[in-house]
Amino acid sequence: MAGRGSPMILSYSLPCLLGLPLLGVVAIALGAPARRTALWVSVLNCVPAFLAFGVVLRQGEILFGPEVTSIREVFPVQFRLAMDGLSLPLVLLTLVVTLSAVGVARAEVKRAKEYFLCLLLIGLGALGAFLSVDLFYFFSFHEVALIPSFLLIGIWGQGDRTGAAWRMTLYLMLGSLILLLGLIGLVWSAPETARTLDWRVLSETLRANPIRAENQFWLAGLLLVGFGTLVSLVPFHSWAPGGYASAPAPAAMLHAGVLKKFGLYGLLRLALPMTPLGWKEISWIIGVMLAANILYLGFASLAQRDFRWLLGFSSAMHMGTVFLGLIGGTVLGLGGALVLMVGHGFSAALGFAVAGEIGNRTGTTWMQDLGGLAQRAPKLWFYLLVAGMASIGLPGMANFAGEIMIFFGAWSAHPVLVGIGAWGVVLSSIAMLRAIRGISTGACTAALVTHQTADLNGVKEVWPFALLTFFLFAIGFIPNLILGPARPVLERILQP
Amino acid sequence: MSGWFCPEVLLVLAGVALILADSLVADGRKGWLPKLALVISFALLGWTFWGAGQPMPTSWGNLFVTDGLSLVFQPFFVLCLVGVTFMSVRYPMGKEEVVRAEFLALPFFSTAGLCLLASARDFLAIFVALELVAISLYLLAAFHRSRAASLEAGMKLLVMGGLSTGFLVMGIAWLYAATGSTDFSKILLDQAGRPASLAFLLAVGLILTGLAFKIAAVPFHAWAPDVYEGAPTPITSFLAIASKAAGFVLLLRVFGLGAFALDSVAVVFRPVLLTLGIATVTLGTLAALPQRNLKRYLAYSGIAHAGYMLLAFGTLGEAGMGTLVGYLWVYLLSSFPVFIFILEMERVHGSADLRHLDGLGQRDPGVALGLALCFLSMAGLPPLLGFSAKLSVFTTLWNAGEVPGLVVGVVMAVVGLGFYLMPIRAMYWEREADSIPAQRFPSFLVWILLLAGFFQLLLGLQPRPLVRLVERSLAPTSSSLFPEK
Amino acid sequence: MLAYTPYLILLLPLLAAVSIRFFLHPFPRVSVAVSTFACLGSFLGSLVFLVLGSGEGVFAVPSLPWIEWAGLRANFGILGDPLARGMATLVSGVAFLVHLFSIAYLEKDPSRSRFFAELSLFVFAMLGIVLADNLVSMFIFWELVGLSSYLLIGFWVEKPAAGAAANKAFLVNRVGDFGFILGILGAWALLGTVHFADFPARVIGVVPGWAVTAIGLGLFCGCLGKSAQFPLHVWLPDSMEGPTPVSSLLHAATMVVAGVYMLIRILPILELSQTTMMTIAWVGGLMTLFPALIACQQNDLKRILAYSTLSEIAYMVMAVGLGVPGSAMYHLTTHAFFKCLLFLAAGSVIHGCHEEQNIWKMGGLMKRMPFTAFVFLVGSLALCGIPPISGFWSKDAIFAATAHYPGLAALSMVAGFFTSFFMLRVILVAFTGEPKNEAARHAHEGPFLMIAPMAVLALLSLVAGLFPIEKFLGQTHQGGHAAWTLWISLILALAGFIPAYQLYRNAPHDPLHLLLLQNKFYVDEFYQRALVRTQDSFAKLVDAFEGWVVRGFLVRGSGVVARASGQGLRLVQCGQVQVYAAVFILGVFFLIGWLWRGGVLR
Amino acid sequence: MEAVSFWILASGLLISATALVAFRNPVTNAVCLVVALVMQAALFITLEAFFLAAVQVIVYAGAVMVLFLFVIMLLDVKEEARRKASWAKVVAVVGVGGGAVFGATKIATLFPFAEKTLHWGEGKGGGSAAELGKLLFTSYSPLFLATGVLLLVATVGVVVLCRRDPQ
Amino acid sequence: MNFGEITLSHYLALSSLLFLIGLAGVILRRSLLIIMMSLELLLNAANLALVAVGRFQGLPDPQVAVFFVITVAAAEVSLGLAILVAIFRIRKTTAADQLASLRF
Repeated sequence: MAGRGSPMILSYSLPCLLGLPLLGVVAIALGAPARRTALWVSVLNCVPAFLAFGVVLRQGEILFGPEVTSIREVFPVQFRLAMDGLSLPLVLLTLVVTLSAVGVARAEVKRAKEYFLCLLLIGLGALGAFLSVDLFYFFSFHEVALIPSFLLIGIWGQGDRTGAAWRMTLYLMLGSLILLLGLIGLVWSAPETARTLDWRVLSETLRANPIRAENQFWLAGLLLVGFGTLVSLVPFHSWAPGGYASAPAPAAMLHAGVLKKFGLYGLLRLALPMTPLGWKEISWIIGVMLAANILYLGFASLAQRDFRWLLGFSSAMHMGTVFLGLIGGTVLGLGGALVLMVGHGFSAALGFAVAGEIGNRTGTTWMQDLGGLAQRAPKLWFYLLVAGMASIGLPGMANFAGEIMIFFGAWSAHPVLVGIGAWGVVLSSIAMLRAIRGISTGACTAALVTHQTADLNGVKEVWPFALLTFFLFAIGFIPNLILGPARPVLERILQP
Repeated sequence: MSGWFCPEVLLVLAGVALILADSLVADGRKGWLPKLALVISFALLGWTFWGAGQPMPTSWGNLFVTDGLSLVFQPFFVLCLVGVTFMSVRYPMGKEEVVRAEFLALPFFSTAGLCLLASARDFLAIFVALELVAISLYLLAAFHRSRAASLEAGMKLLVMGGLSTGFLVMGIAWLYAATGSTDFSKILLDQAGRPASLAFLLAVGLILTGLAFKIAAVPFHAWAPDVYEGAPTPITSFLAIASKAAGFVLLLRVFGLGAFALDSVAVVFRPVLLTLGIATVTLGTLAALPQRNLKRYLAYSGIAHAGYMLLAFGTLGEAGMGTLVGYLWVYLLSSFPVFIFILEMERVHGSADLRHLDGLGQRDPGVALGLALCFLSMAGLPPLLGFSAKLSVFTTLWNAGEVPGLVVGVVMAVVGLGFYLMPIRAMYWEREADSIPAQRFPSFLVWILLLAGFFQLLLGLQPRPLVRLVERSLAPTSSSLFPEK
Repeated sequence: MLAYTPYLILLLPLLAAVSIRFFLHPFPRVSVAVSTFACLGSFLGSLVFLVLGSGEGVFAVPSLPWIEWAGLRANFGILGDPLARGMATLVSGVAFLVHLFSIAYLEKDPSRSRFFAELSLFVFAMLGIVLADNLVSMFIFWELVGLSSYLLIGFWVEKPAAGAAANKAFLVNRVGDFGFILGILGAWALLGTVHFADFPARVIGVVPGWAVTAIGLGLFCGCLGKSAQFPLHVWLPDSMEGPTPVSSLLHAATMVVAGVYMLIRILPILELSQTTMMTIAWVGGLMTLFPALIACQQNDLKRILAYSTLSEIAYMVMAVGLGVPGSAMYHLTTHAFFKCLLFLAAGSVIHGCHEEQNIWKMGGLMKRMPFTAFVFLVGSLALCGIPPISGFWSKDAIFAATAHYPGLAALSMVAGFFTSFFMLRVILVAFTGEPKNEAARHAHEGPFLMIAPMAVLALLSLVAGLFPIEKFLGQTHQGGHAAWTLWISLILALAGFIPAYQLYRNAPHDPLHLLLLQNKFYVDEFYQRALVRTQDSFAKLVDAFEGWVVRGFLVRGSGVVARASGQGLRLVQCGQVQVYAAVFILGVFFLIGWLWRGGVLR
Repeated sequence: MEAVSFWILASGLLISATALVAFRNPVTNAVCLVVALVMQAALFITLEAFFLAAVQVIVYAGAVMVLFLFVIMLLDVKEEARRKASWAKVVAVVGVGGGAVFGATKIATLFPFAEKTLHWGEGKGGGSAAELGKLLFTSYSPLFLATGVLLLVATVGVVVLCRRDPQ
Repeated sequence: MNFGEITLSHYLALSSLLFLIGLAGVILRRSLLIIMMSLELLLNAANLALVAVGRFQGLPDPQVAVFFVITVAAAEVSLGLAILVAIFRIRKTTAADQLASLRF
């Protein structure tokens, strides 16, 4: 049951991780005070999390669930959970972002019950997806987050919320179904005797007897399109910017910060180790796509006039750099991709949180209506700076560590793409600096004056931002926090 | 199943008993009749589930067989019967405060026919049983005679049904001509190994149309939406689930296990079935998008589901059959609660218009939640039950290498999510409905729907029970179909 | 204990910055004190480091781990060679003086604790560049320096121009760093290391080729950005929007010369390719003259000094290009003193004239601010390279190196001519003659805290030349003295005074009117038109494509198609039972036809 | 002999059936149907299915037709208004119909076994009531019972649908 | 086709033609009465085929089938007519194309 030698009892921390949010959902549904419950659940969830982290740091991984059975059992689904060095940072990301998302959410929002319920559900889905070992649950948990985000955007969104919600939901559904086909293909291309839904076993099996090359090509393609849609890889991106722009801030934080990473996580988990040849074969296609991500979306973000849209585009754009790390073919690149995933998670969440606050406090996020924030709300301005600087890869924050590692890792394989990536940094700095200047400098505009815009008020409003900022810096200064545990996993991925 | 205590006989007896009781009891105190019917139906359910006998190669002179399939689907049909009886009790028919005994009794006869279908192994038996089902359904559809819509539904059903019966009989005739028998095993022995003659193929084709009518596969579907909309809601559910399932069981029996389980047939009919499936999925999904009446909407969704089942079954393999059986159960579990809700909605709002759902999320959270779960399950969203069904459909198609079916299936699943989200959107997005109805939903509805939703989740996460059913239904077939061997 | 002095030097300012930002900012006086003492601390520390550092092994400090796996060793280490130690001392010293000056300069500013936090951040980052022992960590501090420059230029958030200038500075630097990072990657791929200490050993046996040249030029791009050399020089003049102490510390004395420092660090790589060296040299040479010309027609005191800074840095770059880093460092040091001095003096002038920066609105300050005028004069003479003041010696060293490159020699010496011209112009216009407005008439000296730093710097500028700084920096003076360069340059420098005196003595307004120079050779306009506008219009194009084609046509279009087809299929359902029957029968016919084919074909 | 009778009866059957579809007076239609049914009964006799012939005449020509006529009289159904048949419709009908007729005959003649002929009295019988009854009540008895239920359903249905509500 | 010798195919052709006529009636006629008569024709055609096949194959079973078909047909007709009467009571018509309230 439990991971090698770790005490049995600790292995139950994994189901606890999922159980607590579930409890919270039920409690809220039964009428518990929404925000406080959600907050408490998210805080308490750190306890099992830290227990599990402890085990992972000590012995590399922690397992929960029954033994693996082969697929000859007609419905071989098993509830197995595991956490290793690769899923640890993502779980951490999920917990922190969920906590701060609940933190920035206002208690007095309309229909608070459903609101916080949906937030918790999204967090739960992400956690489950990162923890599940069984492909069935791996896929299902991600889908769990689909409908809550549909509701969040549709009910509490702004702008073209209807269109955005439909587009996002259906688009993601299409992506997930294509992904599903890929998963089916993976499972059924394993030899009859060793067929299983457990990706840990499956990847070893497929290492032992690899899939035929041309099948690998198609499977890798399916996985790429499927996961790529979830990661908003051009040309499957068009749901992302609008969706984030019209989502309420906490939903955008969770989606851009956490859920998006599921696609990359999946690629790291499944596509690279299970279809290595296919991955190499399509890596030039990915190269083209990620170049498009960086340049096309980068330029598109230059033209945005609404800060939320700008954030949406730039957060979709940075995924290109992560893909660069994934096709770099070196452990360094993969490590960079991981660090950048996490860093981008925090920075995007922070960005959307700040945007949400700005929206709350000035009634608009249109940059030409904003200005002088630095005088009215220096704290908010500071966090705006942090988010902006993080997303343009300023040293000291996690994103930079990730980017630089990716550049070093991919340099030998794709120098041109690295050049494009470096230029992408310039592009995003142009966009982001313009935005920061437009929002914060100059004289106070009518929007701020009429709303009597006030600064973040005391600890009880600042802490979500501070939390995200802390992790940005912590990982930026000590990337080994993430890289240390993840290293063996990443190295295993590239081993034939 | 042991002689005279088989469900068919008991069902018929129960029906007769109900009618007699109705005629014997004075008009004043008929209140207990519905309860009696409900009790009987529950008892029968228990009997078919646990009391059912062992598989027997043949029963009643080679016309019928008791095998896994029939043993799995008799409970299915009786479950439908329970549901229908339950709904009929609450179905408001004109000024009569107590529902008429015939309305309660006829489903029993119809169910008897269905159970016969489930175990028939001779086309003559199939014909008679089918007609028994069909005729009682014509009547039930038209039963609410004070409503023109109900009569119209009955008439349409009758005309189209008669048409399909004609084709079916013609098919049987040509089957005689081609093989000289209507007995499955005889046909198999006669046709095994040699190329199918044109006459034989024609016979198969004509019989197929008869079945395709039952399952409302495009282009034999046109009756379904109108009839579903017009018929009394309990009957709609019966048509949508039980009689559709009967069609599929026959399909399974005939093409999967019985008479036509031949390579010579499969070569020709596999593409036919898959094409039917593709057409059905596409039309069902797309045409459902603009629907505003919940019953019509479910009719089209049923068509779409039939399409998926056809796609899976069309591969004519073991996996396809298993998928079909499982999918039928999933379809039953996910759509029956919705029909129950529709009935209550008609009681409260007087119509099944989609706009009555507006703001249900706040008015009646429990109902809304259960309903949403059922709809999402139909949409095939994990981890709900429907996902397992869709998953096995896709897996089957993938392993059969049916790319077009796969592509259409996936695309239409996405569009399908679009239209299953419409009621959810109405329940949660839209503002509070302008007219708050006077009466509220009865409390038991909340529990039924929550229970149903919970089942979607539970079985979705662990569909072992269904898997067992599937295994049981397909296990002993081949032995039971060849008594001579 | 002593071994950790370098980290003390490095981290004190960081601590100051963090503590001020997060805890002390409500108490300006405390913040100011903390920041200043932190700077003083790191100055003393670096003095210790400077003096004791020569003893081997004293500072064998372990490096802090950052990223260290898979062939990349990028940690925070300390490189304790004389160059670093001297530079650290210089930086922290000048920084400390500027701190003192700023205390007085900004005493009325409400948000001065933020200013000092940012200043401390800058000191931290700059010392980081100086002490870094590998390219990656240098790049990190490089970026941080850029950040602090961005913050300090934009310190007056309510001034729109400040924000614009800050953005410009940051972005231009980013463009430079684009090349820099690629250069770093290339160097890593070429040599397998990013550590300066390993370069001399690793470059042996590397065959020069286009790749090597490209790497060198890429790294040079970083210098172009940070040290504001052509074509990335446009941000420096605008950066004068920031507070004057900032201009004097960042944009004159220390930060902008980081590029030169970096070039000296990577000299082994640069020297692999003669092309690279020559490119650097010529860029420097041209850049000596180009801004000097522009400066002749500027009217903003600080901008004039900024252009002179450009030209002075260009001397150092040229020196590096000519392979005489020692001279470059020599000039860097002296320039740090006298340019910082000049800016502080300008600051006190501006402070005295109530934020007036236009020299044509000053005048006659000689009488009202005699001390400022005096130190300004000292600084100017140093700048013009008039013996025996420090500037002369360091410039002379550089001129000597140009002996074999007449083109470069000509360029740099003519630049010297114009330098003398515009410096005298400033002095005549701003300090002599009649005060040209009220502010100038009531100008006054600043408080002691402004005077003292200027005094110290003036002293240093006077005497710095007499110390053989190059020797101390461990770099020896290549290329022997060629007397002619000394004389010609000196003559030209002196000659520069004559026309200026003729033209600007008691001139009420500028007799010259050279549009080309006033508009800085239209470089900014060119960038605005050619780059920014094209880029923005292209961005708009892309956005329109995204909005209309991708989101609108493809995505929404597919939805519309689905709905429309749904409507169409719906209309088939006309309610006529006979139509249904017809459909049914046609279906059967179709099926039979199919079967017939199937049956017959087999 | 059989040939002659077949051709006569067949043509009569087809003609009366066509008339049934063609004429618009319901009574005429009913009469046409009767004729057609009787013709078919006669054909049954030529096929040595005597019992069925009798059933055909009694059940169909007797009971069912009476039912039809009753309803016609009850509702006094008027002569059906003629549809305005556009040329396109006519062409379509004729085309489809012609194709169908051709196809039907073609299919019917395509059968490999269909060429053997059988003369009067050569059939293996099975037409008599006795043989039919034996089959019905032995091997097909369950279906016989099922048809009983079916008729019960029909009766209930007629009663339920056509009863007058007690006012 | 041989006119002298009557073969099974003659009968099958006849029944198929009868069937087609029935189909034509179902599609073309407006009165539900006639439509139901046409349905009867369909079943009769099937019966004819069955009897013919039975005779030429020498099987008794098809005649049993015919027996059942006749029964079913009778039941169907009676039910159909009952519905028709009920409809007529409400709608005062027996025309099929009047019966299109449920659509789209």
